[in-house]
Amino acid sequence: MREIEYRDALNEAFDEELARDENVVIMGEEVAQYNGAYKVTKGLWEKWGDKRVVDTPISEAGFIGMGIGASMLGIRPVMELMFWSFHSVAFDQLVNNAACVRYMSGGLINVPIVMRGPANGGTNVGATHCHTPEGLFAAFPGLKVCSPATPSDAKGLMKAAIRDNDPVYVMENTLLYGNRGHVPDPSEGDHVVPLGKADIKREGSDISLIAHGRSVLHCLEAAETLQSEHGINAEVVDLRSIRPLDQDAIIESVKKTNRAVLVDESKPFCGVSAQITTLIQEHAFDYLDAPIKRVCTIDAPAIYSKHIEDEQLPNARRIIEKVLTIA
Amino acid sequence: MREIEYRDALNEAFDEELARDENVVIMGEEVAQYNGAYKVTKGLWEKWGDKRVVDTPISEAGFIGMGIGASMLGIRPVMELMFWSFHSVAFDQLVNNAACVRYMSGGLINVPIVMRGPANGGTNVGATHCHTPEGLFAAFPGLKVCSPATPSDAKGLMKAAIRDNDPVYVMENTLLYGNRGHVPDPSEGDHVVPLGKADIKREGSDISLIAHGRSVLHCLEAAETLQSEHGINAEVVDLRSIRPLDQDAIIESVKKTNRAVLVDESKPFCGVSAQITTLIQEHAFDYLDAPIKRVCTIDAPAIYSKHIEDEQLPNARRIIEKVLTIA
Amino acid sequence: MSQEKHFVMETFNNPSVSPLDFASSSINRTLTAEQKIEYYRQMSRIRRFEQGSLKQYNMGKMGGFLHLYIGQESIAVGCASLMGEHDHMITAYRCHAHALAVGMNMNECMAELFGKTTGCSKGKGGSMHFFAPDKNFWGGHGIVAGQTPLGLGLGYGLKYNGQKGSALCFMGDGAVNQGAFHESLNIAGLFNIPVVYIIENNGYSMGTSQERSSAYKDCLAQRADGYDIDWDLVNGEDFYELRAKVNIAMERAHEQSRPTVLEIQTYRYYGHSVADANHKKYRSPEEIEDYKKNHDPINLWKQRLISEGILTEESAKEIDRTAKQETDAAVVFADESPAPTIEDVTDDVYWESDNNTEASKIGRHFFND
Amino acid sequence: MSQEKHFVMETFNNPSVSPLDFASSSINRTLTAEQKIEYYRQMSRIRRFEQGSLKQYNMGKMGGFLHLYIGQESIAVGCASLMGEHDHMITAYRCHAHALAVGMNMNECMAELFGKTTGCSKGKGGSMHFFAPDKNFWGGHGIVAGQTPLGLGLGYGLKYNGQKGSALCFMGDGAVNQGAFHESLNIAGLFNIPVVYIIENNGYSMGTSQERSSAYKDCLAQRADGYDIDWDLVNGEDFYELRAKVNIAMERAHEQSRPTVLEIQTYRYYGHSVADANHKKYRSPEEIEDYKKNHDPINLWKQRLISEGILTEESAKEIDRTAKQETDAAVVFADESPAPTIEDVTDDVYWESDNNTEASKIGRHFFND
Ligand SMILES: Cc1ncc(C[n+]2csc(CCOP(=O)(O)OP(=O)(O)O)c2C)c(N)n1
Ligand SMILES: Cc1ncc(C[n+]2csc(CCOP(=O)(O)OP(=O)(O)O)c2C)c(N)n1
Ligand SMILES: [Mg+2]
Ligand SMILES: [Mg+2]
Repeated sequence: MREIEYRDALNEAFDEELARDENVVIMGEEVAQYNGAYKVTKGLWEKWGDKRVVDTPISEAGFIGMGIGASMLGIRPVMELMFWSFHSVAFDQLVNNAACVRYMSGGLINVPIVMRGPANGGTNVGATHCHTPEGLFAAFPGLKVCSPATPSDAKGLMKAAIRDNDPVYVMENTLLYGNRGHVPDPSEGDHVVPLGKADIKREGSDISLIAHGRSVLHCLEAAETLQSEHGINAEVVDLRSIRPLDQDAIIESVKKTNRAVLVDESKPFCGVSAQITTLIQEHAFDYLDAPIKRVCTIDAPAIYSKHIEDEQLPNARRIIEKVLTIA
Repeated sequence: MREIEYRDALNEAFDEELARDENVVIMGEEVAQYNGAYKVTKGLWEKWGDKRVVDTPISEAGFIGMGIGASMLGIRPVMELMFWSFHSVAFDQLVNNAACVRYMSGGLINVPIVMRGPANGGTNVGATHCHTPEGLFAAFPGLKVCSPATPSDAKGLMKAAIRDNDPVYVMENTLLYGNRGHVPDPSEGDHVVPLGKADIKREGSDISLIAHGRSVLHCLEAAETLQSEHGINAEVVDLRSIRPLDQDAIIESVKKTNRAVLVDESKPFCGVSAQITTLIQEHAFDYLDAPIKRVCTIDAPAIYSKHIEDEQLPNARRIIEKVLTIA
Repeated sequence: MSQEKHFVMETFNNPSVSPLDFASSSINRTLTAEQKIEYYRQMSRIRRFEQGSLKQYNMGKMGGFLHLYIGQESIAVGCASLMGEHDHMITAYRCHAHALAVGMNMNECMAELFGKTTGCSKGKGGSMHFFAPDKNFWGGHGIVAGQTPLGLGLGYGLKYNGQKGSALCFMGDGAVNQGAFHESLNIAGLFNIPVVYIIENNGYSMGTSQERSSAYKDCLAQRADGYDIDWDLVNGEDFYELRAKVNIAMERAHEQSRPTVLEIQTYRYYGHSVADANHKKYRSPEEIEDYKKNHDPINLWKQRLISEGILTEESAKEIDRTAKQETDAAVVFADESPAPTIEDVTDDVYWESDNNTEASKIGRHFFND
Repeated sequence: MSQEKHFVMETFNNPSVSPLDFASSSINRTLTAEQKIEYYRQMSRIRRFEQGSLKQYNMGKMGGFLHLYIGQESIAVGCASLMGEHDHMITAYRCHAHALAVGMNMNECMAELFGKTTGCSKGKGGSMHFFAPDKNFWGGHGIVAGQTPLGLGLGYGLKYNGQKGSALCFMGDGAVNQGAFHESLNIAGLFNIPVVYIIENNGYSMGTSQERSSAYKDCLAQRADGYDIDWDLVNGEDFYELRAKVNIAMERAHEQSRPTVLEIQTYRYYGHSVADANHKKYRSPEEIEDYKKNHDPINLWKQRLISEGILTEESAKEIDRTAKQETDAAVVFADESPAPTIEDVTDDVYWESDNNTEASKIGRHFFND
């Protein structure tokens, strides 16, 4: 069993897709000569050269719009936002041009582009650098959004995203880049994880913990403690993909456990977890033995202080406390 | 009883606040000499002159950021986005600088600014011009959002927004501008509607229809039909303000009616109605006799065709159909 | 925007070229009479189409906005006349003329305005969003300057594919003050992108004159200097000049893969959109009349062709009559076409869904309930 | 960024001013020895503070980023030295120097880096977000160029209030390619806003050299021409030149309410942030050494003061020693200060809530559950 870092799993996905399809271009600030601010694109420029791996100025609206325009001609740009937080300066390109051109052209144009980068708190970089916009973008029909929690999912979802013919926004996580995990060896075949398929990361019978991204790891940690200290057998559902969404897997899990805690690094108001709550209460109303509860980032801009930021975010302790209120 | 148009009610609010506080400045594209694209600022430039009513270039990030900077020095800018949809080119200023400066400065700075303009579909202007970002902005702690449905609320909420010492984003509606309604005469005193207070626009006992903005009017229309044709007595809760939110009023209504349909011009994924659903199921779980249902804009970018756009949006017929599935 | 200023700027920027040279510039010298007449026909068709649209708009046949191009026709037609296999076009919401100039037919355009399924965008885009990728026309975009990075991307794609082409990206004089344009200019200059930014300067952005919306030295295009990009100022009334100067820019794109910024001086006769009823308040009726009478690009081209002896008033009228008939037929076509149904609303959102691929079957894509 | 280029650009842009004149320019001529020594002290304090921060960062005392200003100290100090009652300052994330230069004390700054409640932002902002509105210092901003419209707004506010002031808005050489800056320039020029944009050109934006990130003719500030805004190029090593040229810009703001763009040539010795371990890959160690040895602004100022006979190596060392002691004391202060609690997280979000006003009591403001 080969174990590699999340970062390297992504890198492998890029490398393989660069080899597979000459239309694939990696683009963003510092992705080429600098190897990426987080070294996710390490070695690619050296291997693939100026044409396939491109450094851009600090002009997110300009270069992302450029990628969208190029994608209309069949290029398949994989655009890095050094932080997903910098979406704010490119928002128009992200939610209008990428999301709506197909629709407004009555289907004449498609935009096979990937936007990617880390979207997470927890690194003490303050309010402007900690946005987690999964729900924000999934709200726009025309876009797809996914958020891998493990190296294997990171590689597999990224490859699916690059091959998808619609715009896919992949939310990575700086705190996961160094995590190691099993990723099938390329010799075992093409490792693609389809968008829209959740993964039960832990089977359980008493309560469903539903999450995506790094929160999945917090759920797994909480589940162990819940089992060992409270005799509660929690199921952990990793959404992986936010849109398309594996609603069936969510509903099935809740119908089995009759209880759900949603864990979501978004702020609570209109977060992804609000949407999932809405779906569950609508589609499994009669199966719920208690209200659905949520563990979100505490409702304030991200605090800088390293002494307290981890408490503002979802964590195993907060999940356990929440579970105990309904289980 | 004085009846005036929603547009004129807003105009009156600006005029009165310009008179009350010399720090108030109206700013935006075409707001001065042109009287506003929708004539909401009609006559103000003529009356108050260049200093108080200011035309800007088509540079939303630039002029909105400028307003935020000026507000830090105590100016109270009231910024028009000709359409709220144009938030996309000023998003960074709207969600980082306006929302986070107070926090990041540990409370040293405040940003007493109002952003306003129409946010609605229904005028056949296509996908990029029909965004309804109430939930999008309410998701950011540090911001306040309201959305008046009537002339009286338009005036009263606007005045509250201008006096508030935090950034308040007021979502108006081009389709309401011409609506007439009672607005207290200025001689009767200062007409201010506080942020955070919902209004029961129709009392009822069988089901709660919860909405904001133009959807409130659809609810009222639907309620009449529900009463006359189906004997269902619907209560209509007008949220008016999205953040702060009158959660008490919502929960109280649902505890009374035991059923709720949420009507929301947002797209369904992560819309305001998803957040309200989440709150209701959490805080009135034992009172619900049926799943909470929603009527949202059909999940696609806004269609242009005038033959069909009204059907993509919430309307009385769609509300009635939805109510009948659970009542 | 007086003639004097036109002249001053031309000589300022192009000291070597006398205004009289353009007819004999290589790109114009070789034109056949048929071609010249064809350009006249295109301009007439565009004007007739838009006059017809206006009438239908006022009859309540369409929703939303209608931004008329009337007065600016020479630009779209002149530019389209230079396009080859690898030259692409993209513009803002004032896009009917560009659409017709690249060869879209009146039926699909009128039907789009009517919001019908036979429209070029199936009634989903409307007036601001005409598209014809098969004719290298990429819209039709409603957010001011939002198309400028897309135009850059078209140029990027051409370069990536090793095609000798250019992306003509149009915008208004008000649009130059959007950040996305500036970012695009820097990248265009830095990456050597074969894009031609064409500022159609009609003097106003809605009710705001150029002087009230922009800070500049001599003209707007001059901002290109800051990015070391070539630029020029073009008199949009002079069809030969327009073709000559746009051609220089396109050749720069083709041969050197370098960008250009062109500012073409023009004028719109109607309001910003049909909703702009007050357009005679922010500019004088005399100003408008002067343009119509003395600077109309279609009329000037007609006079030119008459003076060259290849067109008569009569044949011009005939062309115009035919264009009107074509418009009338398009109205009938649009009127008789079916409207979209509620089922159509959720089509054309995802390529994968539209093509019913494997990817489209996994997970929920739409969230109605 | 060679000396030659410095020289060329100065004479290019300022043909009348000889480089030797700056010491005797009015704003410098009148300086007392005490003032000159004070500027030296400020620069030393800043450098010591940052060296101390780096050490603490490496000991794990703070989180997030740490962007050091070391090598650029003359700019913040020179600019702050010119500020009067109505002059304001705002900058990007590389903000420690500006904070100290306007008079913030080391304790509140160090405590902020440590994420403590005694920090200038109560531990909520961190390294990128120092603020002191009482000292006309408005941050500390993390989104590249996001502060440029805010700086414009400060100028707008001054003008609105009828105050003879200026807003000094700092940014990096990479930041000039953000759309918000361009929009701000246009508005500054159009509205006659008393803002001074100061590009601290240290040659690199992270690992990207100016040549790889920007298209330009002679220099970045020259882009101001496109907006008819005055600009100048400044040698950041020469403290007298810096003060003289910034002063001209501030007077232009004060007297004519007109904006200026200044590009100040400088250099950073450390990586982009402490996380940038590879900064010797994108620039040669020799380049860095040359700057440290031959172009260090603190050292050059010291030599200047020594040659003027108002400072000795010894007194300079004493100043430096005191600055180091001050830094050490700040570290102790920060270390001993309390960390925020979970209750603090939701303070400082809304003014109304913090002040417990009527408005704050109506409706729900926070949504934890
Ligand atoms: C970002 C954005 N802001 C504002 C608008 C509203 N708007 C549409 S067109 C227009 C004026 C544009 O003028 P100009 O660029 O000169 O083009 P013209 O209409 O003259 O062709 C404005 C303000 C918009 N569509 N997008
Ligand atoms: C909009 C945005 N994009 C990217 C970043 C990440 N980033 C932070 S600083 C920086 C480099 C800026 O360089 P420059 O403007 O030259 O300033 P310097 O760091 O040299 O002072 C980058 C890319 C950001 N903070 N904001
Ligand atoms: Mg115009
Ligand atoms: Mg730099």
